[in-house]
Amino acid sequence: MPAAPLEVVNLSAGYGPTRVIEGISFSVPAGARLAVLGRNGMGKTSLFATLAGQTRRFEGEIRLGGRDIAKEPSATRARAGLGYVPQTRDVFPTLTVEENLLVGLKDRPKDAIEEAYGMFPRLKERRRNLGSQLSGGEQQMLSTARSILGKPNLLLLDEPLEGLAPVICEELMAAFGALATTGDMTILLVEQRIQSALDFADSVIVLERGRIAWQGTPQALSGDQATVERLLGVGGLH
Amino acid sequence: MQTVLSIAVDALAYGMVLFIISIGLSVTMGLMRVINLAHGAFAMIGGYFASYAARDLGLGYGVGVLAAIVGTVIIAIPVERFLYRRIYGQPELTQVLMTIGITFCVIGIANFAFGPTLKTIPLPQMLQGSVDLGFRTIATHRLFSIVCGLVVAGALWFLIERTAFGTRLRATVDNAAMAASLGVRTQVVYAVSFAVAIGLAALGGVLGAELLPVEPYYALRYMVTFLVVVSVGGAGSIPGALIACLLLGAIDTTGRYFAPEYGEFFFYLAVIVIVTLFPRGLAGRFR
Amino acid sequence: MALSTQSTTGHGQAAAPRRTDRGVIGAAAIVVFGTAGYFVFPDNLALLTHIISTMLLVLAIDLVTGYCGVATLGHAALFGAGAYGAGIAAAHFGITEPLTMTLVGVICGSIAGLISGIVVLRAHGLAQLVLSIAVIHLFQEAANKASAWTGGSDGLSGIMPDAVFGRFEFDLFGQTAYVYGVALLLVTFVLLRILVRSPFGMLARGVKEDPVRLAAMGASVQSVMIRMYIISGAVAGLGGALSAISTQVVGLDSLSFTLSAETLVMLVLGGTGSLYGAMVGTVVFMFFEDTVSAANPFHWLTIVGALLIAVVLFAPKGLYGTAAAFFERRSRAGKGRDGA
Amino acid sequence: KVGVVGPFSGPFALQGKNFKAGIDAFFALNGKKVGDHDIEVVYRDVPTANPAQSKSLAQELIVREKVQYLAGFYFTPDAMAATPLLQQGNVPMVVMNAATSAIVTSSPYVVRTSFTTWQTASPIAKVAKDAGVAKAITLVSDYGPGVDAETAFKTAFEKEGGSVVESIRMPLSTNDFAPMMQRVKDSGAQALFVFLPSGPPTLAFVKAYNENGLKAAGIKFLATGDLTQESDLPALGEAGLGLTTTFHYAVSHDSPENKAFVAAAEKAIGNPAELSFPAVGAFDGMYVISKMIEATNGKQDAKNAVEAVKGLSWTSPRGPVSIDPDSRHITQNIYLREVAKDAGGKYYNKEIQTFEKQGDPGLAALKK
Amino acid sequence: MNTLFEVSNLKKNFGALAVTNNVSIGMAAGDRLALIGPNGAGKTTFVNLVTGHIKPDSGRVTLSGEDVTGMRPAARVQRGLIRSFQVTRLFPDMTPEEHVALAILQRDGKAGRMSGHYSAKPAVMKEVRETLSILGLIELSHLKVREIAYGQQRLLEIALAMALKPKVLLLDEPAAGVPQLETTRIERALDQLPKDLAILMIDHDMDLVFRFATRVVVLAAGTVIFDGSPQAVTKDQRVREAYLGSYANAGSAA
Ligand SMILES: Nc1ncnc2c1ncn2[C@@H]1O[C@H](COP(=O)(O)OP(=O)(O)OP(=O)(O)O)[C@@H](O)[C@H]1O
Ligand SMILES: Nc1ncnc2c1ncn2[C@@H]1O[C@H](COP(=O)(O)OP(=O)(O)OP(=O)(O)O)[C@@H](O)[C@H]1O
Ligand SMILES: [Mg+2]
Ligand SMILES: [Mg+2]
Repeated sequence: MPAAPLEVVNLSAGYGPTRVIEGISFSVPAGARLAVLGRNGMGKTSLFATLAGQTRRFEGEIRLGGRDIAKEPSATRARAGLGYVPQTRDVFPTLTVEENLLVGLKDRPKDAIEEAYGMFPRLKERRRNLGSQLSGGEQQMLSTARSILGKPNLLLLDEPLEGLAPVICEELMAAFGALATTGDMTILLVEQRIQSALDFADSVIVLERGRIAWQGTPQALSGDQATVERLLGVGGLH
Repeated sequence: MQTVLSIAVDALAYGMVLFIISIGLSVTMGLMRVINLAHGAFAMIGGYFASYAARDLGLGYGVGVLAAIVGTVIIAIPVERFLYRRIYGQPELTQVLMTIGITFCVIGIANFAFGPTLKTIPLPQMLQGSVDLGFRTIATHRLFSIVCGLVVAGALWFLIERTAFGTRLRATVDNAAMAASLGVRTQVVYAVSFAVAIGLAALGGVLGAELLPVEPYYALRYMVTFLVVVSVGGAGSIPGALIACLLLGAIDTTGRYFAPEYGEFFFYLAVIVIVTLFPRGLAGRFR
Repeated sequence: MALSTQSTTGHGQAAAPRRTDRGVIGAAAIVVFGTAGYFVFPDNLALLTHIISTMLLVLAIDLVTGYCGVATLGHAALFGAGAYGAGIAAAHFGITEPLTMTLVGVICGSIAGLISGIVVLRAHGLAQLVLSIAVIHLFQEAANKASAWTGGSDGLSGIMPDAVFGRFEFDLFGQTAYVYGVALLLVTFVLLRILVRSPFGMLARGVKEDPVRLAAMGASVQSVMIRMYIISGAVAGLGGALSAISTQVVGLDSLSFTLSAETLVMLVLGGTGSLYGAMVGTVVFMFFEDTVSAANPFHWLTIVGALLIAVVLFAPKGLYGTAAAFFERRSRAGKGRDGA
Repeated sequence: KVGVVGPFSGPFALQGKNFKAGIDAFFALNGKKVGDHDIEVVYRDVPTANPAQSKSLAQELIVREKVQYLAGFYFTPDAMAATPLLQQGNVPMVVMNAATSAIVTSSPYVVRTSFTTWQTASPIAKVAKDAGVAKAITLVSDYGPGVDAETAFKTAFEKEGGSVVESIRMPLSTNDFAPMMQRVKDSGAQALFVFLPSGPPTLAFVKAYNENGLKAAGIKFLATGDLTQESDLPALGEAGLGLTTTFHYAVSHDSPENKAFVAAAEKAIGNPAELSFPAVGAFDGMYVISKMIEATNGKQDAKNAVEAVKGLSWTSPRGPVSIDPDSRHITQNIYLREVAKDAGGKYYNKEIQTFEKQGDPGLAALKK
Repeated sequence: MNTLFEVSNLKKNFGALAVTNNVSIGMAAGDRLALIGPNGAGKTTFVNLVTGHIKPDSGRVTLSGEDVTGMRPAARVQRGLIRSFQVTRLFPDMTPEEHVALAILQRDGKAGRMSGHYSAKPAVMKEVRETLSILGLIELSHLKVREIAYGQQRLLEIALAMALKPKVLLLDEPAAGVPQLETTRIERALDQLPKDLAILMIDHDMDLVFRFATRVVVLAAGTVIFDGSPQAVTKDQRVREAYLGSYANAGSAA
């Protein structure tokens, strides 16, 4: 599947009666790379979960490749090409590494699996391990590999670098970059390693209490020390 | 020696009957993570169907078995759609409440519709009578249950461990939201598994009816036995359930032979010992 | 009916002082409904006393299930131990003073609690449930076998408690038994209320929510659970003793799986993890059962089944739990967006 | 006004249904009126043996419903639990089933119109002896009535000169009897005496008896009628044919009284196949109560009511019966029956021998 | 050097996999040690072995000279060996305030009391508030943990460790999921702890590691491949290849 454009219009969502996403609108063209930043608890995860259909949506539209998927269940969205790597990784604990990779696939393409192992050799070594017996970083790799295998046209990555060794981070970011540049995927990324995120993205939005508080290019954000401090925390960029 | 052999035969026969009735429960409890106390109720419904088809309509045993499985699954579809779907992933105690409620209703309705008397399922000529093993005789239908049990165990193991459907089912149970996000239609997966489990319940109800006759209270009477067998084996594990049934069958049978008045004691003491040694069920060792 | 009106006072988020108020309100409610029961159903006191003794058992289950997260289908063992303890004391040892009998019941219940705690806590989850089932069957088998002491399946009769304080006879109309029961319930409620709010109560909730985290805080999970089992045994034993004193017979059913399961259902019906839930569940279930089975003794099981299903569908946290959550949400929605 | 306590739901609901059928049959045949008093019946449900519940329901019946008679009681502990209330409540109790000898001793206001396990189990010992059995084995469920049956049979059989080689007590929850059958074989007994509560296990037991080759080996099957109660016979089918039991009542009993009773009771119960022995206990219970009402002219007077029926004798559907003045228990004929198939393919208990005017040997044993 | 905490020859195999292969590490009071290494190197397993959550195949763990190898986790905690979890382990239905209060009461041996409520104890409440405000959680103190964002739960993990007043503190990726710019909160919190306490921190955020550590241990495939100063580690060829990558060049400048 070629990359698909994403358009979000006036999206609100939340848990029970509480709203944590309020009237968010943005659009990204096919093959774009968007970084979503914000401090803890600002609604980044909730935004992604809403796009993936795991959090209750109150109102708004989500158009993937022109089709409104806002009312579809998660499975349909996934089949329409939406891939989601959740922050909590959500590896299936009682399945082996290999079975974890197979869940989303219709048949059992050996080469696709090999490709994933090529990306993360560590996973190949541990292919018979149960999900619950993986180290934190291995779980992170598995979760990412599992989503990429399905060849989505839109990939949501919620803190994919958390817990990964610096070498692997570099390799992974390079791989994501390659996926986007070949036009295979549109990528949305939440990341706490802000520098990595800015290096990767071609546009940025910053969330504050469930709303978009800033929007622009990575360069503009890097240059705007005041905004960075206000929205992303003290300390500033190194 | 004869005694030992004799006990072994009895234990095997009893264990396999237990297995064939409880294996469906192992699927719901272990794989779907639903404490389905209404399992016996579905087995009983199967029994009623078979009894009606084979005895009252005189259609024969084979048709009876088929009618039981198909009929029970058809009844189970709306029950799954409107009741079970609400309790997947809920806390265990909520599931207990719901499934006990269902059991009560089924008992009440069965009592009303069929009356409180025992219902039998006439065996075909082939399965009647006994086979002489040389040192003793054994009922033919028990041999039949042993064979059926082994076939079911094999087929089920293959379905769960070796097919894509099995992988999806286990993934869905581990984390339904994430499975859905990978494109798995979780509701379909659940519905199909439930149908399989219920079909097995019905089959077990029919095959086991010679030992556990069908009557309205069937649904509650054997609930504890099923529950114990499944958990001792390790819910969701086919080999585990098989071993548990054979082991508990052996303990029970031996206890009954040598000290029937303390039969219960032996059985439950054994359960305590096994569970303490294998808190995750016997299959904890094998998986 | 009855105590369910309590739910209007909310749950959870309230600040500490309000919680104390709720305890007082709860105690007051017991007094009010206790008195009301006496005057509104003067002919039904036997049933009401039966409800109170069952309620004590349900509270006991709540302590381990609702607060510690131990799934049990064998708690009647503790109740039965209390009942047989009090009964045997009276029938075989001539201890017929009701307060002493009650005390014997409480002690026997605690001991049974200790024993079943030691067994049941060897496993988790489903395996634990099965251990509890094994325990109750062993207790029942033992009582059946010791028929010289327990009367076996014929039941233990010949329990003739003295008058309370030498003045109030246990008579046909069951007034004394009822008042005695309400008093015991009140005392128990107040003590348990203090217990569940105490640091120990927090430890117990910790056990339920994440035992590994609790151990990483330096608390011994096993010891918390065993202590809770003993306390639970005391409460259940109290219920058993009350039952033995008021009905003057003890049957094997008081040690049965059926009673264990039924009381667990009552607890879940009311809502786990709250003393009110336990009490509401018992009252609703038993009144419902009594009314429906008197109205139609032949088909009441169907109706009770339908009730249970309806509760799961429309009040998934139990009657009290759902009502409490509803009011909490309403009061919170008023306050607007939380957190961040 | 009569309060009836019995199992109207749960695993024993069938027996409760029979209580009601017996009572309704009584009304159908004799009307609801005694003199100018209407009999009103209030039912209360105790699904399984539960003395505490039984007691509080009995209390409720007396205090709230103001019943003048308590009746029913399928299980012994339930009856025992309620007896302490009788004196204080000034209410007689008519036991329509519970079969432990001791109940009548627990209160002078108890009258029983059913049977005792001793009463039905003793005669079969003689049957066994007459059939030339010298060594027998007993298998009983491990609970009160089972133990009663075991001692009753043993006492009677040994008195006849036979010997019981082994006595096996089985847990109530047993559903696979194959191992016991093996033991019976190994014991070398010529006959087995069995007592089980009526219900599913009886079916499994009889099947095990046939399938494990005991029938073929010629080991005689002896039991009380609980094992071949009419409502279980269709389920037993062929397997049941030829089983011999002793009991106080068979639905097939040939007498005009019984024909009338069965017709009325079958109508009351709906499905004729469900009719079984508790109905006759209830029927005669109502007869006794009607006599009590007559004697006290509808006033609540337990002492005189009970006095009035002591020594009462009448012809019940089961045959001639009387109330023993000392024990207040029913004296009746016990029949030896064999399961047979009638012309219509229906299974029934065929009476083949009568032991007349049997009292309750259990009470005598109790006094010793 | 007076060793406060000593691990010697620790070994653990999962099947054929040697996750911890003869690891020995000693720490003195005041040590600030970073344990780094590739994913799956066995760092978390090491912590689990030390705290007793997993039983080692062989080896010894001593704390202040006392052998604690065979003790239950809770007993080690009572002796001051405290850890945080890589994947948060909290009580979902309790509030942050209750978490910290419970930790304090437990530390003081008062958690077994069967009466009274922590909010009635001013000393406890004061400490609770202080701890929560250091980590910026004070506004959330009455929310249930299940309702707060994951990053905030991570901070609460650290609050708990602090409240237990450790002698030896083992932090498993405390900064994972916390925005890079907010890790300062964690550092400030650690600064508040007594200086004579030994801290071992696992993290993949090299900026944090180098700001924090006075000593670095590198674990790879269950074996210690480096033990030395932060300056030296960036120069070690094996560590650079196996773990640091290009960070070694950029990082040392930071
Ligand atoms: N299950 C839930 N129930 C109620 N509120 C929730 C729930 N999950 C999150 N929230 C609230 O929603 C808000 C946004 O949370 P979210 O997890 O989306 O933040 P985030 O930006 O991803 O934070 P982080 O960087 O910590 O991952 C927070 O205030 C949180 O308290
Ligand atoms: N119970 C287990 N059974 C089998 N293998 C296991 C088990 N637990 C952990 N492992 C394996 O042991 C290795 C070490 O795991 P550990 O969690 O200690 O790594 P780590 O160094 O903490 O990695 P990370 O930085 O990714 O968190 C991993 O490869 C993991 O797959
Ligand atoms: Mg997030
Ligand atoms: Mg780790």
